[in-house]
Amino acid sequence: MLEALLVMALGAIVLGAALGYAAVRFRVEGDPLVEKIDAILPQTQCGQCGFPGCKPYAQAIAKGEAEINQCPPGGEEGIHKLADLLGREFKPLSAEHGIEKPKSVALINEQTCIGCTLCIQACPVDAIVGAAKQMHTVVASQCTGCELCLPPCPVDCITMEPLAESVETWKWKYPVVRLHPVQKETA
Amino acid sequence: MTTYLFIILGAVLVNNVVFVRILGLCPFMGVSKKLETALGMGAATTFVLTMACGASYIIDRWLLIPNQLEYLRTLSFIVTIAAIVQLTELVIQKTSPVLHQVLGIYLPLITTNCAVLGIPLLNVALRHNFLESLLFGFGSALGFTLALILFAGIRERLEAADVPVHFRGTAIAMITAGVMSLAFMGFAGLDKFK
Amino acid sequence: MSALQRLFGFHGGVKPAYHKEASTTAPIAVAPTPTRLVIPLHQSIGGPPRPLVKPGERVLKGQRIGSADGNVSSAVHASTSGTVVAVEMCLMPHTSGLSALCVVIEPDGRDEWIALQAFDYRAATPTQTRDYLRDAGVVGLGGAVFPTYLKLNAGKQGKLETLVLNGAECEPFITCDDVLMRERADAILRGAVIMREMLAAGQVLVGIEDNKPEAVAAMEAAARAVNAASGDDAIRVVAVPTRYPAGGAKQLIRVLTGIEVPHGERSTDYGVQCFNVGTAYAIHEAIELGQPLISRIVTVAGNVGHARNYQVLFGTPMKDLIALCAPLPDSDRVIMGGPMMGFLMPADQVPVVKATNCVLVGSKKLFPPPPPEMPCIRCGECAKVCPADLQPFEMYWFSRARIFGKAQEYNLFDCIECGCCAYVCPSRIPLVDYYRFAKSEIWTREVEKEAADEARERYEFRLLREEREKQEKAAKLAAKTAAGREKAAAAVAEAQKPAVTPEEDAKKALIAAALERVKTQKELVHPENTVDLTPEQQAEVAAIEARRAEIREMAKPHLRQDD
Amino acid sequence: MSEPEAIEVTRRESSVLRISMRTAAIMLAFTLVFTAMMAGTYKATEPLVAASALAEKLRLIGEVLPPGAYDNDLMADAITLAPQPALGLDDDTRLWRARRNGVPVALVFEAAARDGYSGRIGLIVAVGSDGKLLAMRVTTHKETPGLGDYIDPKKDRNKARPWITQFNGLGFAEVPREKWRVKKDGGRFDQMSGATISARAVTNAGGRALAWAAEHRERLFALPPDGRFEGKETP
Amino acid sequence: MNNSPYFLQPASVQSVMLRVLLALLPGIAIYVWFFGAAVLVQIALASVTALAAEAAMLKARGKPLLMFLGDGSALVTAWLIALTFPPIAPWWLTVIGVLTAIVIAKHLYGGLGQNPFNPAMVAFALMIVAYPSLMSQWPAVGFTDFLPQWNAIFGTRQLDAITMATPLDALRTALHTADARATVAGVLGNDATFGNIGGKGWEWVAAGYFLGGIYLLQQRIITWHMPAAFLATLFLISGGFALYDPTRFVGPSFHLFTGGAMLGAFFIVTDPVSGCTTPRGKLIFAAGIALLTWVIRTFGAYPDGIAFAVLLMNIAAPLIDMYTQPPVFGHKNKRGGPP
Amino acid sequence: MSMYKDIAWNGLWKQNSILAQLLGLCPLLAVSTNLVNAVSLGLATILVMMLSNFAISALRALIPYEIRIPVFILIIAALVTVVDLAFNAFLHDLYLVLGIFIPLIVTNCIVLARVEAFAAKNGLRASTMDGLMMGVGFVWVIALLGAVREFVGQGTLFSGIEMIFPTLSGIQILPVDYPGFLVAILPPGAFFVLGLLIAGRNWLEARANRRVREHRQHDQPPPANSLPA
Ligand SMILES: Cc1cc2nc3c(=O)[nH]c(=O)nc-3n(C[C@H](O)[C@H](O)[C@H](O)COP(=O)(O)O)c2cc1C
Ligand SMILES: Cc1cc2nc3c(=O)[nH]c(=O)nc-3n(C[C@H](O)[C@H](O)[C@H](O)COP(=O)(O)O)c2cc1C
Ligand SMILES: Cc1cc2nc3c(=O)[nH]c(=O)nc-3n(C[C@H](O)[C@H](O)[C@H](O)COP(=O)(O)O)c2cc1C
Ligand SMILES: Cc1cc2nc3c(=O)[nH]c(=O)nc-3n(C[C@H](O)[C@H](O)[C@H](O)CO)c2cc1C
Ligand code: SF4
Ligand code: SF4
Ligand code: SF4
Ligand code: SF4
Ligand code: FES
Repeated sequence: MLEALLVMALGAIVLGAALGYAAVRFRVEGDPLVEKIDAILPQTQCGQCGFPGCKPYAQAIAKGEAEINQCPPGGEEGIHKLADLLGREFKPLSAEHGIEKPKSVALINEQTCIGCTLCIQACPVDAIVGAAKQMHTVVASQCTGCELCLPPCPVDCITMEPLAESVETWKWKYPVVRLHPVQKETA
Repeated sequence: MTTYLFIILGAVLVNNVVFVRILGLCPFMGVSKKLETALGMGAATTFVLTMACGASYIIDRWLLIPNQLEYLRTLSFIVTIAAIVQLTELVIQKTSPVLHQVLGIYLPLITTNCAVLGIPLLNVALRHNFLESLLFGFGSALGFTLALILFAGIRERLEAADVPVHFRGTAIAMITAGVMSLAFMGFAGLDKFK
Repeated sequence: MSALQRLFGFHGGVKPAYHKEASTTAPIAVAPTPTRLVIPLHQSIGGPPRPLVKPGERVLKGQRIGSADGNVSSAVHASTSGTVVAVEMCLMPHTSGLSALCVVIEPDGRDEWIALQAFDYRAATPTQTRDYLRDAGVVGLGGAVFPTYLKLNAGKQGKLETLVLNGAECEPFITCDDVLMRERADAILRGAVIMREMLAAGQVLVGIEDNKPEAVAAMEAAARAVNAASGDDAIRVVAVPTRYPAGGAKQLIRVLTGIEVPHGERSTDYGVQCFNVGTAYAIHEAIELGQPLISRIVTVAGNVGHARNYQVLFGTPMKDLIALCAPLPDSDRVIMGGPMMGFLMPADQVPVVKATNCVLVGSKKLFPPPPPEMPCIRCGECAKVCPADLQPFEMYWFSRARIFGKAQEYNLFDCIECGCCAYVCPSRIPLVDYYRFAKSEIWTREVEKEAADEARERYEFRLLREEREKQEKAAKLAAKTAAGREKAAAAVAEAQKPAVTPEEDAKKALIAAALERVKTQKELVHPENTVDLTPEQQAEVAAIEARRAEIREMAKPHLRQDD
Repeated sequence: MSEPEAIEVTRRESSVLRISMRTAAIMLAFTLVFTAMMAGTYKATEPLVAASALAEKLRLIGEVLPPGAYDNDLMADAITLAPQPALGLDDDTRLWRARRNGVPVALVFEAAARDGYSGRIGLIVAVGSDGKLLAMRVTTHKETPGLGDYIDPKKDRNKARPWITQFNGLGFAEVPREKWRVKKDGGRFDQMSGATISARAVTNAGGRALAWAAEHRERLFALPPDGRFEGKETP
Repeated sequence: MNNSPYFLQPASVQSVMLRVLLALLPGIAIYVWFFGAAVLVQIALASVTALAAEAAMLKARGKPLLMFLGDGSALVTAWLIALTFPPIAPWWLTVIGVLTAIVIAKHLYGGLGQNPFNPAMVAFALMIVAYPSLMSQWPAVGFTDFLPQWNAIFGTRQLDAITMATPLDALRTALHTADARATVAGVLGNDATFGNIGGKGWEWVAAGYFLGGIYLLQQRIITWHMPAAFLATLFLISGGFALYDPTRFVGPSFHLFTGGAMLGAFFIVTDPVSGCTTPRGKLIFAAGIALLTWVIRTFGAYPDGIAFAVLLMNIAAPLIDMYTQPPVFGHKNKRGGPP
Repeated sequence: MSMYKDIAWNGLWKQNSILAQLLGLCPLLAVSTNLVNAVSLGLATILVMMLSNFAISALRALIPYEIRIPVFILIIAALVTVVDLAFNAFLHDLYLVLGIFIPLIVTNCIVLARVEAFAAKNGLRASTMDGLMMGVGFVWVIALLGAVREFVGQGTLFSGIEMIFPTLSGIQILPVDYPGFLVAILPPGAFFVLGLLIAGRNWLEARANRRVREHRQHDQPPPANSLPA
């Protein structure tokens, strides 16, 4: 009994001291993982994931408090990347957080806009310009398509327009679905 | 000399920790999705396991046996291992945060990697001396690492295979592990020539 | 001349049936000017040119109608004289079937040139010459339509060992370079001499596949003449073994010089540069005759009664061209380029552009639809024939599963899309389609990533701004009450790091708060988020402001009521 | 190094020491409590555990020698065997001597066959004082599961009459030494077709054990308890 | 409509697989000659089972039935199973083997082209582990009576009379388990089992497979790398050890002409799907199989190591492939210049 | 109350240590060669999990973060040793059956994982409940695995039960001349059967998900069972 206590006590003192020392000496600051996760998120800042922006969601994932399948704008692609980064299993997009939509931008109907500035306050990326009581306009190249400006508008003058494809942005389709629209001469 | 070689070869191939001794499966399944992380985990485990074998030999030989405290073996071994793991974790956390994050929950779980406790206990059972203990630990860890990276190689390719939906992920990984262990059964009988 | 050249091989390659005889029996003919020319503004790699003409304007043949925009871009010219009837979106000769901005010209039949003037490149600086070529719209006619002026830059050493003229023409059916070399060898070499001088190249090697003996003979004769004139033996014509894709720039350079130019690096840094013979001819025309690039030789072949090469004005509908060659009734598609690398056209009325070396008419009989795709059995045939030494099945394996990172690890971007792998695959997998798909996905992703990064910055800036405003408001509020003085000091001290003595601090805080009050009021009127915009965005904003002013005028009565 | 920085560092140094001490103390406390708990349990269960271990050993012996067959304290009446090559043993082992009313009844000892299909087969054997093999059991083996493992009665499909029981009660009187082989080798004993090697190994080992016991029986019974038998001393 | 290239070389998976089956025929003919028509029964049994299993799996996975059933890959797997299993194995052994090969080793991984392990060898390994005795019961050479063989396959009786250990099995058993006095020469002298090279009849069957292999090489279905590396390595290692101690190690002619060596060299090691694909990878892969085969044959518990060796190298194949990529165009000698 | 329901649901299915988290695989695969072994070890594991979750939840305020792992391990190992000794002394027959597998519980990943993830953050009752439910989740999987392997491998069930209850005996389910399928009892069989079990779970999950989605479409609230892991 006594030997047992002595032997274990000896070990405990040595290990405890070493660990305590190491814990202080090798403490790390900051969390590089959050940055890595945030870099994957689409930065739409739409809040559909249930967090007030992409960064908070990234922090929640890093802490293990959120699933990786809650960001609809990031889509399956984003979930795959997160799963890869974190070594977790892929999961399909969680239905309760929304569905993946084609990328769109907001368009303000300048005829109806009353210049209330409510949309300006709502836009997380400052993509709307205009002043009080003046018509407002979305800078399309900066709009992330988060739709946050839609609800506050009192006259419902904002609509989401899917981005049109051009020869420059056209993508080769996945080979299984081969689509070659043969257009009849229009003129 | 050849006995030492046989100890290592036997531990790596014939009695592979994962496929034959069925130890260390949780990290084997969990950290084998990518080759890089598998290598990292393998390296970490090799380090910890070799250290653990050395330390546990010393403890057993000079503390437990002289005092007839064999019943403290499990406890003292596992606590020592935990401490070694914790130290390793802190060092990795400081030196390579990314590796640390990727190994995630598995680094502290090296402690509960059965292999890390099982191999020192086997050392005692097989009455290995200090050098043999170290080599056995090292060889087993090599076997673990080998299994891990081979598995990771296959899984990286499997990722793109047209596996039936319900088998995607861990289910097919299990089956793959089964075939791998079947293949390792081919080494059966080689150890009787030690 | 050609005898002593040591040749190197390249890995892989295939030998498909060539089908070239049909279109080489007759000499080059000039295709008639159509009733309507549709000239796309974007005909080369790089940024789309800016339109210079408006509907209704009269243009002359060779008049610039689109000017180069940005670092990589090339001008576009009117192919004949006539009236601009529209500048509008028209169907492009592009697989997507999408439209882009085109200048539509109704020819007046007079075919009236602008004033032609040769360019004295010897008197000009290299930069001037390059600018001239850019404005003359000269781009690579070998298929890649990369602006030629960018390639006429001797790179790090300031000189080149070898200038390679690519007359290999390895694709089946296509013979435009072949006939060009037979008929206009002198002019090609005159262009080559200009390029050689600009690049300070030691030798010029003309690589021609050995299945074109007439072209080799014609070029050799011309080369003898040029060499005799210059007194050195710089230009040599080399017959290279016939094997697709011997005409790929990298493969030809390798065959002729043994040099391998890795993907993503400039061949000039390795002492070589490669041009298509048609490009050389275009340079000759541009510099010595002063004619910008407005036409090219186009092979019309495939499912037609008599295949032939035509000199075609850009903007000519392919339909008109095909009609000249008696298309067979079972024709069902038009392909731009050859059967190995060509692109399916969305319709036959799309115009001929600078990239159109061949208009290939297809039918089910000629190009039967491939049997259904089977899974890859990793037989390795594709790797055997890949001229880029890639492992096509690995790239396919990961592209198919959309694991693009791994596909890139297997050097997806080294693939030149030659199609050899798909040609031999026993599982009849459209491998190249998978690579094209993967590549465009990866590119899109990069663009999206940039957009995301920008959005993050803007978002963080906004958070910062909001935070600042909140603090300012707090400070203001605190300053209002006399009792809140200390508090204000604390708040401001929090906000501004360098600590100061409390009294000073409180005073400063008061002043700051007062200042901020003014500023916030201003901001309330005009939220300040228009700073840090790029010129384009500012232009966009300005345009919007202008429109807004208009609307405001119209809307005035209604707004008043609300007030 | 500027003044505040230096202060900062010393402060950190001292806190390292403090934290180390603190963690050591906590570790110590936990260790003491839980070791005490274990040690307590150990002490409390020690006699029970020892009794169980004894029972286990007797159970193994009981497999080959029923407890009713002797009345002495087997554990006390045991000697140590030095390595016996004839039994295939490389280490010291124990040999127990069963007596009834002081009269020798049987010897119980370990033996091994080293030519099993997958190496060593460990056996425990009881040989009667009349030279008959009372019973034999396999204690350890690595034979192919489902093929060679029928030598262990627990794995034998024939539960009514396991293969290994066919040796019970046979001595050289019943089966001559040269017939103490498997049938395939021209002997008396059955083997399982397809796994002769395992059977051959066990049968031969049984024969060797019987011969060894016959040769040394007198001396083995005669040695004092806790004595040591070298084997080579007697010619 | 498809994209470029618009015309393709005439080649198909089906024709590849059919030619592999064709190449197996000479070996099969000699096999039947020496061991009886039971071989054909096994082949038929395996083929029917394989096609049925393939069809069921394709249907379950919603894949086009005709296209895949017709590709012939299931038949290759089935034939190889039939040729590696004992000809008188009970019918259910063959059926279970084929089922595991097609269902588990092939279709759970996504079917044709996606399986990381050689399906036929998975079946063999699984079955020899599960039923070691049944899997090592071979008919005696020359015992070609059909009826007893038929009974052995479909009846329940075990026919000891007509079975005999294969040369590999007999040699290994004699050398390593019976008694220390056995020598190679002593065992090989027993000419009930052994001919001069690899046992009576076996060498001729091997020669038949060799012939088929040459045909595959000529048809460019397989490249020289794998068979050459496999046979050369097996030759060198067995030759080396036989020189070192001829009483304990048997020589190359025996190793090359017994068991599955020749079948393996041309038909099993060369499975394109589960093997290595780079030229250097192929050499390493096949040499690895030869080495492991020799080790398992010589020291291991199982009679023929090829199945295990193939599976073991299958495991390593992705890594070998990854690290033996031939240099990509232009990346050979960094910083260019004529080579 | 619903919290306990969630804990139970997590342990039994949603966060099931084996099927969902893939922890504790070694004893699972090594000991599931037959049903009796599997269940016996499972019961011992439940005991250890409950005790350790209880102990650590009770002591969690005293444990500094830096040395939490060694302390957890210390506590678990001590508890396991105590259980081991107690079994040895009082349930000797059971002890003989389980043999070395009891000490092996120390290294069963789920014990530490649950302690770290749950007990260190939650109250006594919840923690004990969590230990119990996680343990039950482990038991049913290992029992199923053991039963399948024993049945396929030998054609029996409950063989070896007489070592625990001497009056009972195993059941021969398949005919006695069933040749057995040895691989099922060997390591490869363990992997295969577990792979099939996981695939089965995936199938059930997928079906449940489909149901939820259909519910959604009909604008009905889905069955609520959501506690973050
Ligand atoms: C911004 C930019 C500048 C380039 N400048 C040069 C150059 O100076 N010289 C050159 O040979 N190629 C230059 N390239 C062209 C690339 O190397 C191009 O891929 C290649 O020349 C065309 O390939 P091809 O010869 O196969 O058509 C440039 C490309 C870009 C995007
Ligand atoms: C597979 C392949 C085949 C090619 N074949 C030819 C060819 O036969 N003739 C040719 O001039 N260019 C060919 N090219 C284009 C050349 O790579 C290269 O772009 C061109 O020679 C550069 O000259 P340019 O800039 O004057 O067009 C081919 C390209 C590829 C990828
Ligand atoms: C994988 C494998 C495992 C075997 N295991 C054993 C075994 O454990 N015991 C045994 O006696 N024979 C075993 N054998 C069989 C021997 O190789 C040999 O064929 C047999 O013992 C000869 O006996 P027989 O004459 O009764 O056929 C095994 C065979 C194989 C292929
Ligand atoms: C040369 C060649 C060898 C083959 N060898 C095997 C083999 O050893 N085992 C097998 O199951 N299938 C073999 N196959 C058939 C086919 O590749 C196999 O069924 C695939 O592994 C199924 O995906 C072979 C096919 C070819 C062309
Ligand atoms: S749902 Fe995605 S894009 Fe939207 S805020 Fe959350 S992480 Fe960002
Ligand atoms: S404009 Fe509207 S949709 Fe676009 S980013 Fe701003 S808030 Fe989102
Ligand atoms: S040729 Fe086709 S089947 Fe063969 S490896 Fe390449 S992609 Fe696969
Ligand atoms: S298309 Fe790409 S991968 Fe295929 S052969 Fe050509 S270069 Fe190689
Ligand atoms: S590693 Fe988790 S139980 Fe063994």
